[in-house]
Amino acid sequence: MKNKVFPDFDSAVADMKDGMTFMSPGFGNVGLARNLLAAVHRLGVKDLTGISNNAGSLDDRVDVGTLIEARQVKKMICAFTAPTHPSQITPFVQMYNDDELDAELVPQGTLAERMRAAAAGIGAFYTPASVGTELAEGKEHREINGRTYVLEYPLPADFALIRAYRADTFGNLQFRLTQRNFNPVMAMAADITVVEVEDSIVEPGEIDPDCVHVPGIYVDRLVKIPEDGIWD
Amino acid sequence: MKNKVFPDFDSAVADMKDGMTFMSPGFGNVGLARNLLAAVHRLGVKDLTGISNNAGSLDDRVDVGTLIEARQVKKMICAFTAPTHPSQITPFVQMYNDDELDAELVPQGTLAERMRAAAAGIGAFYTPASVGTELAEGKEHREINGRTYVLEYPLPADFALIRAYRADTFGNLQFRLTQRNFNPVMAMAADITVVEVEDSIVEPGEIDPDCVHVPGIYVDRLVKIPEDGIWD
Amino acid sequence: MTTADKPRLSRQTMCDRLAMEFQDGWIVNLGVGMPTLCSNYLESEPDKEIIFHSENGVIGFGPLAPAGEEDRHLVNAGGQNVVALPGMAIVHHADSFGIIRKGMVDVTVMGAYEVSENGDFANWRIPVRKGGGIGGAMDLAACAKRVFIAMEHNQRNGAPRVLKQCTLPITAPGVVKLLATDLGLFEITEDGFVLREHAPGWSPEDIQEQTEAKLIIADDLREMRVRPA
Amino acid sequence: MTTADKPRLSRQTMCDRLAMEFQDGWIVNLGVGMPTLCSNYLESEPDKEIIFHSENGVIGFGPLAPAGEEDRHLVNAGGQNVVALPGMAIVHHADSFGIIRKGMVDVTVMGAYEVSENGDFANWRIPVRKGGGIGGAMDLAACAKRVFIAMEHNQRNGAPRVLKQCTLPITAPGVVKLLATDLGLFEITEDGFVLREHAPGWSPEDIQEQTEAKLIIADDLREMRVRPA
Repeated sequence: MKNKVFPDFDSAVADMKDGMTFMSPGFGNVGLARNLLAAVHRLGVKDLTGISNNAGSLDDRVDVGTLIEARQVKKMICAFTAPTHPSQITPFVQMYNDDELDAELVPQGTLAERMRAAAAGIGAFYTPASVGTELAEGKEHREINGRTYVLEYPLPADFALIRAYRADTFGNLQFRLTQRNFNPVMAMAADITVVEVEDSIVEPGEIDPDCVHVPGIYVDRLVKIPEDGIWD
Repeated sequence: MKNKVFPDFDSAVADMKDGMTFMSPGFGNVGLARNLLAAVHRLGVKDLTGISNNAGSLDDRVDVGTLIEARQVKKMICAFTAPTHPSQITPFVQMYNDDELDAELVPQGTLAERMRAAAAGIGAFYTPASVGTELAEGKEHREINGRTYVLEYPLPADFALIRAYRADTFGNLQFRLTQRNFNPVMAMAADITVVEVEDSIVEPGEIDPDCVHVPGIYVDRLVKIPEDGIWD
Repeated sequence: MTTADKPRLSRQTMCDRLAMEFQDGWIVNLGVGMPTLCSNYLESEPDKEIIFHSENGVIGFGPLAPAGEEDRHLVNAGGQNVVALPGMAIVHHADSFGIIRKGMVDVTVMGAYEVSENGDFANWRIPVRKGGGIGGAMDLAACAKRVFIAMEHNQRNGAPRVLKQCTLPITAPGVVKLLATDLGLFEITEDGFVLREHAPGWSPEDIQEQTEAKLIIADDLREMRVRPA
Repeated sequence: MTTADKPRLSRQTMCDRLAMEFQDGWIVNLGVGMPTLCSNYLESEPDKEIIFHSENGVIGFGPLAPAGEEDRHLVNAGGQNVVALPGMAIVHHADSFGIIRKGMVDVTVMGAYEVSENGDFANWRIPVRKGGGIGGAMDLAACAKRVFIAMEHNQRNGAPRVLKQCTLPITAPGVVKLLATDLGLFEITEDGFVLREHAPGWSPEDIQEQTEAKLIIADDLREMRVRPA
């Protein structure tokens, strides 16, 4: 059967192409696949569309902002297109304000549910979030049982760049605490799911089938983070 | 804080009323809350609407069919309204054929997803299942990205009668293997979720937060199955 | 000897032939009943790793559990106790059908009452009977990458089941890719309904006689294979 | 002394007052920034058990982790390390917003730029700036059982933030139930925008002067409470 364990991050993303769409998880600096993002940075692919909760932070650590600053990203789909504090002028904010990059602002729950729709083969769904606001303008509305909803469409991707705590060689994944965040829905929504693993990649059978967070059938490639890799 | 642990099955369903809707999980005779169904049978409430994968089997064990045979159910929403084998004339089949009971036939995946929509506050969703068949007649169709989907609506319930393997007193639930089946979506979709527990009801903190299948906030009542309860 | 008297293929042979098409690494969903026989064939190709998925949320389970070794919490789509394999994973019912609707199931093998030459099939409702048993068949039929059908070629009274158009309410339109019956192997292509392999002793004309659908005879028509080429 | 010089309530007092409304067993979601101060108050009512939910899928977490005792995998909505409490559970992001959309969050407390007398509020976009930071605010505002707002009563230049109608793009229409500012506590009712409690030394007329919305003065108007009745 196909070997899913890759020797390094670069080989695991080597077939990423210009113009592709990628998903990058993480919330509050936890659960980002920083090593894989660094590999995409080294690969130098361009015109990417990124799907992520935010578009990078101000610190020096590798995140989606690293790819944006290197002008590898043409569009971001995210829940933050302006800084939460006026002082936080990230490369993304600067480039977005200068019209050097496109962005689509999506409420965070709708963002997660659109990925879940892609993961679950749902054609579209109605959500109450954003009704009556600027973000619902131009979208189809429908009243159901006396409540108004807007229609939202699935959000798939070519690649998901995932951080897991533990995996088996078949690709079954486990996450620790809030490291989980967007990782499972992204892993399940994307065409090719690449995972960097913190703790260990074990043999099939070592992970309790009742405690698998993402079944291995969704996972294509695994790389163990080496000691000198990026951990936090 | 509210005590969720009930001393017996009868007290845990005592406020179920005539005309209510209930969900009953189980697949291949695994994961049914037979003790709670027996308590609903003893309670004698009538005009119930049942949501379940099937409408009871031919054996003597307590299941949804027990309530149907006792004429407590006016309608079933399920994935099997005819026997899989012509010989299996259950009480449900007999009564349905005699027009003594109403039924809505729903493809199994649509059944599960309609519950998930109720659990997740989704107003409606589009699925490709049943398109081009009799079961899609009269339903709203939509073409999305070149594929045709039908619109389906959420399926909530007043009560979910759940079987779990393990719980803590706050209501966090764990299931074993395919016992899981419809249990989580039903537990999350219903207004009042009552759980019979096979192994043990432990103190909060004893269940790993990463291995909770249903968070306790969805769970209202817990009953430990006693040694002389119904186990299989 | 009339065609009606000629020997027909066994159910195991029909399922063996379909299982021969499974590729290494495929995710396979076997319907209740005859299709479960497909798993027997795979023992003869141990290098081919197949991942079995069942509607109730189990991915990567093994063969039927030997008597006395059943785990009462682990069953397949038919409710039979199966064995856990290393790497198995469990999801809940809604997530299990998410796998199906995303198109991750490489093949679903089902039984049927009727198959038509355009790839429609019917397996959930007989009109004389009220209601039907749809289970997960509509979700699987609409969303699996391939739908294979294993079915007796004729009804008990001899009437054909392989039709120009289904008479029974269909499960999904135009999805059947491959059909194994007790008379042969049939592929549904853009050109039409192709007879690829025939039961021993059955000529194309014999088979057409039992078939309402218009058969296209494959250029490389051969006897039904029982082992891979 | 002019109203502009009168002392105003502290942010902690504003949040204490809102937290006083939380009921035993409530599921509470606190927005990033000022609203997180609500959790400090709860230490004074240890018998009241509050279940904290955060968008990133953690249910039942505890206070901020003491320095040196952080678990790097456990953060709240603000990305701060928090402590695990017994009974805590983790779900993924899509399931976390399922909890929100089902209406299971009893109250969400958020900051805002503006609140209007009909219960609209704005907290995600300033028009002079391109884009916005919506995060989970629209989902929470549309779906939580109650929306409480904690906000300074005036802009830095003195202009009112409590308006007849929001000037900024809103986060959700008509959802605010309770507003705590540094001038008092306001309830949005079917009758209108009610001043229930005032900062010490501030008369209803003083507060109306700082407010564009038309205030209804509660019959039982009282000084802002700092402890439950």
